[in-house]
Amino acid sequence: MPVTKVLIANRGEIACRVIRTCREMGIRTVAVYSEADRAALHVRMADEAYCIGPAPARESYLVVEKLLDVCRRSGADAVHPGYGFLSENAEAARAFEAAGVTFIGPRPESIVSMGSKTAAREVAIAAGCPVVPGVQETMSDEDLLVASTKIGFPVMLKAAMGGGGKGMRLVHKPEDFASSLARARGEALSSFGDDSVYVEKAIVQPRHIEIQIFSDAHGNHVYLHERECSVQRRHQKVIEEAPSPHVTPEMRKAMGEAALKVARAVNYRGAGTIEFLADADRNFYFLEMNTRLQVEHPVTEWITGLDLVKWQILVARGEKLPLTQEQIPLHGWAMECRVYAEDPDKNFMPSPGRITFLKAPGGRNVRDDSGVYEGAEVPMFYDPMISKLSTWGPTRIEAIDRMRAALGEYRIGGIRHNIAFHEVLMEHEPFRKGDLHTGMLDKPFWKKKGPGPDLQFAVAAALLHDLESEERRAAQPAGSGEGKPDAWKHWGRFNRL
Amino acid sequence: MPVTKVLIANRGEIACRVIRTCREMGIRTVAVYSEADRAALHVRMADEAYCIGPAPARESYLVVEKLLDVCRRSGADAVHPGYGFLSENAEAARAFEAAGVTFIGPRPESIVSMGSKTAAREVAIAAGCPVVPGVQETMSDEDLLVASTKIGFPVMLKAAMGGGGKGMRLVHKPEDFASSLARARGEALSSFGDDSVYVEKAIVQPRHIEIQIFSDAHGNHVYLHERECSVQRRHQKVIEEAPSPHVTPEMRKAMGEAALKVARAVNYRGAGTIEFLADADRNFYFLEMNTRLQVEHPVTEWITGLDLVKWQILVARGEKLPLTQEQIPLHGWAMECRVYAEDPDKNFMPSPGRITFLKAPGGRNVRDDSGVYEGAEVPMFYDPMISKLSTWGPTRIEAIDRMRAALGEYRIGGIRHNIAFHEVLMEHEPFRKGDLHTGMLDKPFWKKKGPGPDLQFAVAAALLHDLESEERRAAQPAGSGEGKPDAWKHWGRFNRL
Amino acid sequence: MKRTLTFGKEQHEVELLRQDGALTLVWEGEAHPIDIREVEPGCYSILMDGRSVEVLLDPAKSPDPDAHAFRVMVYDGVYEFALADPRRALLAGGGAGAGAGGTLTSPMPGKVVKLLVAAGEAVQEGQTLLILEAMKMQNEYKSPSAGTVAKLYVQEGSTVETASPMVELAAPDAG
Amino acid sequence: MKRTLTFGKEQHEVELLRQDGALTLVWEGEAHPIDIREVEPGCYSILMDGRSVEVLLDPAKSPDPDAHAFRVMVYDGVYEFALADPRRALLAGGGAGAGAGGTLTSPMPGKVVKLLVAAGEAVQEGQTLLILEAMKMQNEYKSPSAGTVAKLYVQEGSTVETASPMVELAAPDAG
Repeated sequence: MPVTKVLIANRGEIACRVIRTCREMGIRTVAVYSEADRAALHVRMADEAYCIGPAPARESYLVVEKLLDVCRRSGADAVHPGYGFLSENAEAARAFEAAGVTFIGPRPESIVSMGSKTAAREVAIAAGCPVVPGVQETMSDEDLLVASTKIGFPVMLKAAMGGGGKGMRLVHKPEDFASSLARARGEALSSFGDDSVYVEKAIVQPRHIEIQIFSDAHGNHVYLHERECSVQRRHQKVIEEAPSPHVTPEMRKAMGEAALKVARAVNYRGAGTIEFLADADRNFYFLEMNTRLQVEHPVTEWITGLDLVKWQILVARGEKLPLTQEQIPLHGWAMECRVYAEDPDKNFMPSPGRITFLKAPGGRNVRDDSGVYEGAEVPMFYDPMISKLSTWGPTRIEAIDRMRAALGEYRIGGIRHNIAFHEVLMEHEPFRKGDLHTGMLDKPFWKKKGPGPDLQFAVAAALLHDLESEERRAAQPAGSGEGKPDAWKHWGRFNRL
Repeated sequence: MPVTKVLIANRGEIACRVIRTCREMGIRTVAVYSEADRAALHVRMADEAYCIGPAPARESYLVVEKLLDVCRRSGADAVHPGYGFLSENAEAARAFEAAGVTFIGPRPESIVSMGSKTAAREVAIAAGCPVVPGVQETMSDEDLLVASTKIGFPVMLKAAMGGGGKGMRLVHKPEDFASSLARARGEALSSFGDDSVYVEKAIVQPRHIEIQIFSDAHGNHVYLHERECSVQRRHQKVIEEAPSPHVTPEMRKAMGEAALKVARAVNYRGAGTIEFLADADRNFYFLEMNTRLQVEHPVTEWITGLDLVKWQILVARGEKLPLTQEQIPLHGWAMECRVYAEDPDKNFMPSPGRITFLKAPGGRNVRDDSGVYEGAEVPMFYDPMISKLSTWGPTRIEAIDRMRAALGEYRIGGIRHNIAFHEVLMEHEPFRKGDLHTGMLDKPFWKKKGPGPDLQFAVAAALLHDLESEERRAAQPAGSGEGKPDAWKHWGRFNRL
Repeated sequence: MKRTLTFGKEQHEVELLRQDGALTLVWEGEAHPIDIREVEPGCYSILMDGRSVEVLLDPAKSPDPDAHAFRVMVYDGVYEFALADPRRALLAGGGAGAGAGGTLTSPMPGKVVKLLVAAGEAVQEGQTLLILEAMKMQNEYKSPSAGTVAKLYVQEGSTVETASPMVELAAPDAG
Repeated sequence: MKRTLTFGKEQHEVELLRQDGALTLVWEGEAHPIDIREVEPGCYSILMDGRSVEVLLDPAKSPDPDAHAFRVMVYDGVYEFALADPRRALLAGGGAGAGAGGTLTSPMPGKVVKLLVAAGEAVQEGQTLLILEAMKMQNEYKSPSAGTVAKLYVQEGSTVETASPMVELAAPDAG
């Protein structure tokens, strides 16, 4: 299958990241954008760009027919779905293939097998991969409560079609069951268009460890080692690393081989991830398979030196995997912090708006995958992740210290964001020691207490700002410039955008 | 020797680069700045900053007494000299050590041995390292002409105290000798305060290949493989890579061992580079030794995974080298492009001024070591290098393609620069094939010929700019805003700086 | 230009003086010569007491109309504080601490998917008032204090912008 | 707003039309609908004929006072060109090509370390007129055409700014 011009059916940092690899490979790129995204970075970076409708994703990024139309108009012969949106939509994959457009992803049947968590679980069990105790099927509210009581609290409620923490709720006691279930169903419905929910045993202080796998169309399968993603807020990953401080070489091999059993069972093709929960005794349980590129793939790229998007394209072209299992490198350690437009002090509430100042860190072994720029608007319609900052070091502590320094250099103005939250994490003793579990952020220990040594400097700048505002007001004729808060005149250059 | 607070006796990108490693190691940093550099990036990044005098380097960055005074005031217990300035000044090194301040560099005696090229040549000969045929001593104009005639033209005139291509002239025929010598002496005097010049056989289409060495205070010496720096303009490196496409494993070992002979001969300590000229038959000749960190050290960091500034600090603390020769990694390929404020179409004439727009590339395996920021002034007093862009790939071509893509993303406004020049180089067939030699830029093949496919887009933006200027003029009351070219109102936000 | 700094529960008297082009920070009566350069818009390089600190200043919305609120990023994190004219602060009854009652505004643009209280209803501190959906997440919006719902500006399905009024609370004793 | 585009030795008639908020680029009489957004100051995202190109526009100094000179960065390199009002360009005798003669200005700030010609002297194209030192490099400054040195604005040791007049040349026939 030729891949000479790729339509990227996505937006934000992942669209930009795919464009970069295509550029390096001499492949032309086609961006699509909603009306809210005309000025988005992926549109600026692509070789071609087409508007596909209004801001809500279901009227633009999720409309397969519009994407097919852009393929026809642009002559794109392949589609990269990124993650989210249509990346795990078997119908979309079929529609592209039917139109003669290569879908850079797995076979539609593999997506279907793994699309429902309950079906995926069946596959894993049949393939001989360990799973978490629980009830496989979706049921009524009443039956779910009965099943939960039988499994024993705490239990975890999960959206059958879900992912990314949406539609997921931990329930500690029967009294909380009804309200948590309602919330989970509500999120499931609005996120995935299906409110089916199932229940599982909740593992105490579990670690989230996942295996990156890669398969070609010729039946070759390899694993690119593990990532640990235990640092989560509201069941969504915020910090990822590779390798995992919990994994021994034996455990890595066991997990990798268990993951490949699942890959073989669904005749997998392309990039995929098998997610596991692990307990303190290094038991691991199949959680789900993500049949797409993950947000956190850069940490795997750091430790292996490989380009996962390039591999996706090679596989889509029908080529064989470039390396065998024994040839997959593993050197050093990589960290990734997801930078979100959100307020960590207010339960990670999203904070859309205009980015009035932006300066990403530079220097050695620091990688910033950004989807925004200074002056860009973070729209309220999509995921609030604005960039992924990753670092590499020969050891875990060096990667952490480099991340801490890089976060210190990062400057984002105009919106609330979680840079300072990540800084606290990088200095948090349990994190530095590798004592991770998925509930480690349940208590908001990162909230700033007292004044630090830089408070006087911060206040001095604010005083100068006030002083100059007053001096300007005094110098101006009365009545001019009214109607705008003076603090914002400053960024007057954005008014014309 | 303790290294807990480091004064960085430098400016620009190298000062920023040293600060980054210190931050990661938990070492506090002290910046010094001339009056032209109050707002420079290294001042913004350091933990402390002190003004040390007027803009000309000889009244600020080169005044040892002022630096010692800042050590006393700040309590800095170590000095990192960067490259250039005092980095190869034995007197300065002695003065710091005498004041109880650790000089992060070699012993003063090693600097002296290698400071004069003629003396360095003697050392190399004595140590059994091959050298270029030529006359070792500095002489009068008349004797230099006699010697040149004896060696046979073409010959190379070189400043005895020189480096970085300054005071260096290739002379093809006797008629050009007098004027070239005068120019070489003039540059030598103004750059190094000494107009001594010597002469050597000029090697035809030579390649510049250098070995990075590292030594500790305990007599351990290793080489960190080679870099090729044959792409030079006006005898100054513009593109560097590691490893070299010309070097075989056998040649690498032979060059590395020859380099270590020189290092041992001068009881070397710290980071150093032995520069060689190589011919098409893979003969190599000692050129000089740089007793400091090189501009191009990032390509070595990419292929080894090591932090050379960290190693410098470990060695300065008296620690042993962390790795033995057999443990030094070599994986993949790295490229570095020096980004200069200069005009490649006008003989690389420097172009100081205000950077009105700046956007560095991001993404995987791209590293930007910058010394500037949007709004920064590139002063006329110092070297016009503003950043070093480096990339890594598993193969040389992948590193080149990544560099090409990263250069395409780079955007610098307000000054002339050499980004487009580098882009042409990355697409230049001889360069891509690895057919490099130090004269490859003698013909300006990179000058743009006809219109490319983006000309209409470029013109459209300019037309819109003109249209909006006119619309604004029409809307404004007569007489307002006069005295400034309208094109610059645009960047009015910089007027207040 | 004296200012009252409110940082968390702390308050300080602070002042920045400009004389002959030189700046001095007066912090609770103690004077520090200070060198401040706005190196990029909103971004300041500051030298004081031998230290160098770069700060990014972000004017924020303040709950107190007489105070200027700031969010400031430095290498070591983020500070949030407010500066007020001490005379006005005095007139207003002092401090920037949020009392019970008042109008609660939306923290971001979104859609009210669930409204859990009715006008006139008594609510407890921490009680969920409504659920707001934005950026594909459902967020519970809780009462900052005990009180009574005096007025509702939204209903289920309403879309709101940042800082739109949503619920007006009356303090319990005022209900 | 018709303009004469001068790019190297080429000239084109170009025009940008704004009608009802929509833009059209007219290139030698051929109309292209075009969508231009200034996404950052001086940086434009442009969609035309199905392509997307980002350009950074840098207004430059023009030798012709009636023309606007631009330096534009795109992914594929740098373009330099000038736009002039065709009526004025016509009056001025057409084109932006540099004729012989005129005042030669300094390309950058620096110091004249050597002056190699005297007033009244005849010079050849490519002859070195003076040596300028800046940023630690000595640069030869050569005559762009044959002619006669009509006037010298500098002497050895002079410091110059960007675009300071240095040497006035007269065309050979005018000498």
